[in-house]
Amino acid sequence: MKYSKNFLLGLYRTMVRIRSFETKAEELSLKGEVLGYVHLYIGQEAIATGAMANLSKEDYITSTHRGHGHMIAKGADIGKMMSELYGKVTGYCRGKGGSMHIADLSIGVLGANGEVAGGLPIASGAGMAIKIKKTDQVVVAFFGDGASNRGAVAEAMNWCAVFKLPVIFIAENNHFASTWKEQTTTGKSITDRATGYNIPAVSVDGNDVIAVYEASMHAVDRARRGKGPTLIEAETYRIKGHYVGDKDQMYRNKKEVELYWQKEPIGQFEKKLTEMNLLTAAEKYKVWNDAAKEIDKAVKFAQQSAWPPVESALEDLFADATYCID
Amino acid sequence: MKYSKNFLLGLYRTMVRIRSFETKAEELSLKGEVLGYVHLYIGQEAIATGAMANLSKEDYITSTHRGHGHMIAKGADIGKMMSELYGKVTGYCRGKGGSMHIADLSIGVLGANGEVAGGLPIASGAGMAIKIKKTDQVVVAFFGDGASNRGAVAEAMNWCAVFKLPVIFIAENNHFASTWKEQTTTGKSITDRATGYNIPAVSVDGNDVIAVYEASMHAVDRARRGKGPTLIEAETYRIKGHYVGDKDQMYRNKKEVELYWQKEPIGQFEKKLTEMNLLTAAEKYKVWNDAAKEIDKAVKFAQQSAWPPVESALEDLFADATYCID
Amino acid sequence: MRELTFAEALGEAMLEEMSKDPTIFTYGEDIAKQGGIFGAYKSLLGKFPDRVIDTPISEEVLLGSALGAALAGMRPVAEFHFADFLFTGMTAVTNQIMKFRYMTGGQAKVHLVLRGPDGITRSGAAQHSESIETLFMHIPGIKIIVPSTPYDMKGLFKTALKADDPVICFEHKKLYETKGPVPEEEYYIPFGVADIKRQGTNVTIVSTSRMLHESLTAAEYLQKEGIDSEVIDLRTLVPWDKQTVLNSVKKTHHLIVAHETWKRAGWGAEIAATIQEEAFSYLEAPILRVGAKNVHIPFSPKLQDFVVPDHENVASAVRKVLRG
Amino acid sequence: MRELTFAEALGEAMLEEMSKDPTIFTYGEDIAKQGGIFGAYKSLLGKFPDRVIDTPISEEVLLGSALGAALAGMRPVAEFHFADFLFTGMTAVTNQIMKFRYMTGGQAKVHLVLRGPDGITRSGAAQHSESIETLFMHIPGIKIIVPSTPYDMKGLFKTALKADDPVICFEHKKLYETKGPVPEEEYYIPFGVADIKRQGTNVTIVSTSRMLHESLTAAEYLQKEGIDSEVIDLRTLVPWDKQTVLNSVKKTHHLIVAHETWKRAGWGAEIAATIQEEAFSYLEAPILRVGAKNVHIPFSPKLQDFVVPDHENVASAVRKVLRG
Ligand SMILES: Cc1ncc(C[n+]2csc(CCOP(=O)(O)OP(=O)(O)O)c2C)c(N)n1
Ligand SMILES: Cc1ncc(C[n+]2csc(CCOP(=O)(O)OP(=O)(O)O)c2C)c(N)n1
Ligand SMILES: [Mg+2]
Ligand SMILES: [Mg+2]
Repeated sequence: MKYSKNFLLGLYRTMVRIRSFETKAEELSLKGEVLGYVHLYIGQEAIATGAMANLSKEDYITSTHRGHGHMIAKGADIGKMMSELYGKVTGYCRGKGGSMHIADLSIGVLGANGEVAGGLPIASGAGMAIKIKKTDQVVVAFFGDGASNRGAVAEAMNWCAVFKLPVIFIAENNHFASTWKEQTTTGKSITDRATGYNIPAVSVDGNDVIAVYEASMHAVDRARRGKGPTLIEAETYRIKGHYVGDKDQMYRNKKEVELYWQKEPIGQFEKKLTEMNLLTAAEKYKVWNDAAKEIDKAVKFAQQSAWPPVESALEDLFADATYCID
Repeated sequence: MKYSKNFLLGLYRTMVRIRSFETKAEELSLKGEVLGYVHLYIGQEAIATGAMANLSKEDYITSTHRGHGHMIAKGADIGKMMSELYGKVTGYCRGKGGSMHIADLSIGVLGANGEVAGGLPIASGAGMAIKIKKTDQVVVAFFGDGASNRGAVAEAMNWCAVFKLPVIFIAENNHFASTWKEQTTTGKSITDRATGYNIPAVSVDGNDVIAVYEASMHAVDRARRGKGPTLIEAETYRIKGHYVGDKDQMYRNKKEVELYWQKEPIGQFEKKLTEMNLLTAAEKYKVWNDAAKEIDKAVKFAQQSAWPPVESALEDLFADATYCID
Repeated sequence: MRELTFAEALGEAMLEEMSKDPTIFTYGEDIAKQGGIFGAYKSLLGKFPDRVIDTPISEEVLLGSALGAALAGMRPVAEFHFADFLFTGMTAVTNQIMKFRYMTGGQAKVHLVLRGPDGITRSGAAQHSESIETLFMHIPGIKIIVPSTPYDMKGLFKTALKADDPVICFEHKKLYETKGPVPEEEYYIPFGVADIKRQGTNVTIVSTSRMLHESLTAAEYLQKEGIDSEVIDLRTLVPWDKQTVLNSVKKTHHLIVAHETWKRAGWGAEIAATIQEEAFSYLEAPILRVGAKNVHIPFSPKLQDFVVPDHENVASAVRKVLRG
Repeated sequence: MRELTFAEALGEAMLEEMSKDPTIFTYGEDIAKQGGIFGAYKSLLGKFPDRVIDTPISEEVLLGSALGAALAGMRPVAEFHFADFLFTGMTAVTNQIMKFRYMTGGQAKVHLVLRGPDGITRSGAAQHSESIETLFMHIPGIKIIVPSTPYDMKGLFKTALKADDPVICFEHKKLYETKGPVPEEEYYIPFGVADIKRQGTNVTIVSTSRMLHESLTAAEYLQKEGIDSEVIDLRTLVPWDKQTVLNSVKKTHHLIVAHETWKRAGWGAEIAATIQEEAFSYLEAPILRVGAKNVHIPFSPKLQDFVVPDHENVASAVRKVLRG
């Protein structure tokens, strides 16, 4: 493979950190320590990781309701993330946002979003800003297969194509929109949607971090050169419930889920790295162990952090809130 | 040609009636007798006429802000239309709607619409009703090239495809969205938008009434057989201003407009009918003269009608308005 | 009397009316396969496969199609999933559904129902916790039901399913699991008729939905302090039962309006402005309103509790209005 | 002093601030090539080609992109074309723009302006005539300016272009062509400071936008009847200048609130509810509200006149409140 061991292990480490964070978040959500609705990124780690490997802190992304993976891959602080999931004052949003509204503006994450497809208009606007400022930044807008049926997605694709904005649309096709498998999405592939807007589109194996990395690389490069948007469909499968607490899953077959556990991205990548003699058992252990330690630290940080003071509920609506709150 | 003289003259008559109505509406709007914003259908007559020739009173259509032609082609009463444009009590909407909200539920016109693309969700719902009731009705949803960039259009196409609803989408591509020529619409043709939803699509010369008729015939037939939606793009040109009063039209070249006057649908169809010996000068005169008389009668009806009584302003919001209005 | 949950009461209303009327159908995101995210449609699982429909995430068509279906003779019941997501299809409601009959001079009956959850949960945060019923009271063209008990839920909803006008029903998330008596016999509750859920003489508390229960709790506490509260459940906001409120205020001379939605320009302001206008000389103290503070619903529980009112806020308002 | 039209005043504000601040850009449907449908951008024709942008008809992205552009360091000014079409992109405003800063714990400054026409024209009918400012007063997260004169338009808008928070500006269609004095010297008008447009002692009339002028006309008529009205222009609704209204009511003991939007649950209710709460003992009569009747704006002129208030409705309300 043409990539350095360092680079590949970096991707691996990111995926493991996401998985470890999510596994812990699930456990803590079931315990009731992590609050609110939590949508896990487990099984989709290759997408955020592969895409973000092409971005710098100056580039923007818009995330989704399933956004922990995007945050971590973009370089977020895991302690502040966990603390936010706890609703603590040291969290990214000072306890006001929680999982679905987590953001880190300092690294270009323009927010998770509780509204399906809600990030795409925002991404389009960031793209407009970049074009006017004439910088070489790009924006990556993540959305799901279910989201692809919202009008906002179509509007955003046309808009970014019209203005040739540096926006990369990444459709994470995990084949479910909550309880629905595919039946609500027409078209043979989400890439077909791009045809109507004259946007180049490509479908990749979303469980293959290198495939995602390379597809994104081309799209990002194109965007930086002022050539406009690209749509990438990353094919994956939602191996967990829609959210923590989605237990019965009457809407799908348990067998199917087991099957897809065989194809999950981290196991696949580990296999590949091992075959290439790039990952020893000791290294593997260390990566998982480091991640576990980092997560434990984050959990402790969250647990030991204070609740936000009640009066802080009246802060942060406006930069200047004079006479606006009462 | 495989069509009877009777049928062809019927199409011709409808187009002439639309043209005559619109020419008069323009004159009266400039005079200030016809009120509000008026968007003329002049130059697009072939589309409504060709499409509607496949429909019966039981079929539904949703119209646009440029809806007079749709109404007339569907069989509306020209007197009630004109009276509505005057804001009189004998108008279709008792003077409450005007040009942009004209409707005739008794012949299946589910309303013009002041909101661009506003009719498409409504058409989708009529399609759902038909599917559940298992009748063989169809719905035709008209929209413009500008409208095609609204999310509602994408949502409706996917929705109707998912449920295989008997809805025919007719995009009237007159190449303008108010002051904008094309630049805000990507894709090589609006038909490309259908690809993403696995909907068959066809582009036709929207100034050729027979072409529109035939394309719609196939789409309507397909819909009646439960095969789902079709998208038809009817290519035309807006030879009049966006609305009556759009005088300067700084956004376009006068030459271009003159050019397109050569291609307007009625002249073309007259030429064809004359060449086929289906239209004598006398017949032609009679068609235009009949239309003029009908319109004159309509104008007189409108002029002589009463204003709606002011208290009627508080009627028609609800079927049962008990305690709801005050 | 047997007890049902609020969710069951809604399900039963749907089941009864759908069995009688083949033109009723219902659709939305995640309703058919799992009976709705809050279980409101459990009773419909496996029944009426043609008339209980899962849809794409396309709220503008979801909401707007209800109008088209109504015009084509059906009685659609569209679920909006979360009140917050009414906004993703809002134009279909405010520009189409609510205007259609009026704009067309009364040509059609727009019999359709929009329904779904609103209000807080534990840490739903800003995009999954809103109560926005006031918007639909301000803009004309839809009737609003905001039930507080299983009994009202069923009776009002059955009326909605027979109504010839658009109706929007807001079901508070925290109420779905609450239980209450629901008779076996069929019944309908008319719109615009408030229910006096507690009789009292010192102060009138007007409320709906979750805050109705908080108001009743407040009334219990206040009783111990010697304050006798009359608690009125409006049950519908368009139309709202002005007469019952006026009668009560003429008796108690004091009024509190309590709702979960934002206090500022919330529907409590309409009640207050109307009652001060029509019962000015009966009022012995200003009308006070209890509502959410003017920020969004925060994630962290204590912040949420601070922003959104509960029985303590109602009780303090009552004390303030009575004791100055 | 020189006179400008309302539209020119807006154009001048844009021109001045865009010349100074390269991060301001403006976009919307049909603005660049023709200077806006109501001519508000005529002054920008041919200037700033990169920063005055015509867009597709895609209101959700139009509005939502303002948030993204602000987060990326620009100061976008998005035109919504007609207030009615805020609804086609409403979720971008209520669920995104208005919540973003709060949800993220104050991480960003959301400096953006949404602006465009609202209110009636002659026969605009139901989908082109709405005034919906109340919605943005109810839901937290955006500041609202509703100017009534060219002077206020310019001064408030310049403040909006420098503000670090989202601002929405409603420009009444009937005001664009009206003229008024605008000084050559640069000035800014702060938010939350009402302007007493007419001093008086018998009654306070609170209004904004077109209805401010109707209120002034009413005041002239009333003066002839011996009634001396104080007319207060709030100018901004979030924040609104409660203190000025309170001071006036403590002097006049009578209050009318007049707006074009629907009376029911309109912002007049908020003013009325607040003032009766805070100045209860000063009021000698109920507060009356003047607003549109609870139907949509009809097409036919006499119907429109009947539904939407004018100076006569204001004058009758004043007479009623003073004479019972
Ligand atoms: C506008 C809107 N509609 C509905 C919902 C409720 N909802 C949350 S996630 C979801 C499914 C989303 O599916 P997809 O986009 O494929 O993302 P995934 O959950 O598979 O990651 C739905 C319907 C929402 N949050 N926002
Ligand atoms: C949702 C919405 N946005 C904007 C407008 C203002 N508007 C009216 S017509 C029009 C252009 C429509 O273009 P197109 O769909 O191509 O129809 P055409 O006028 O060419 O028939 C615009 C922007 C509107 N009526 N509705
Ligand atoms: Mg999915
Ligand atoms: Mg067009």
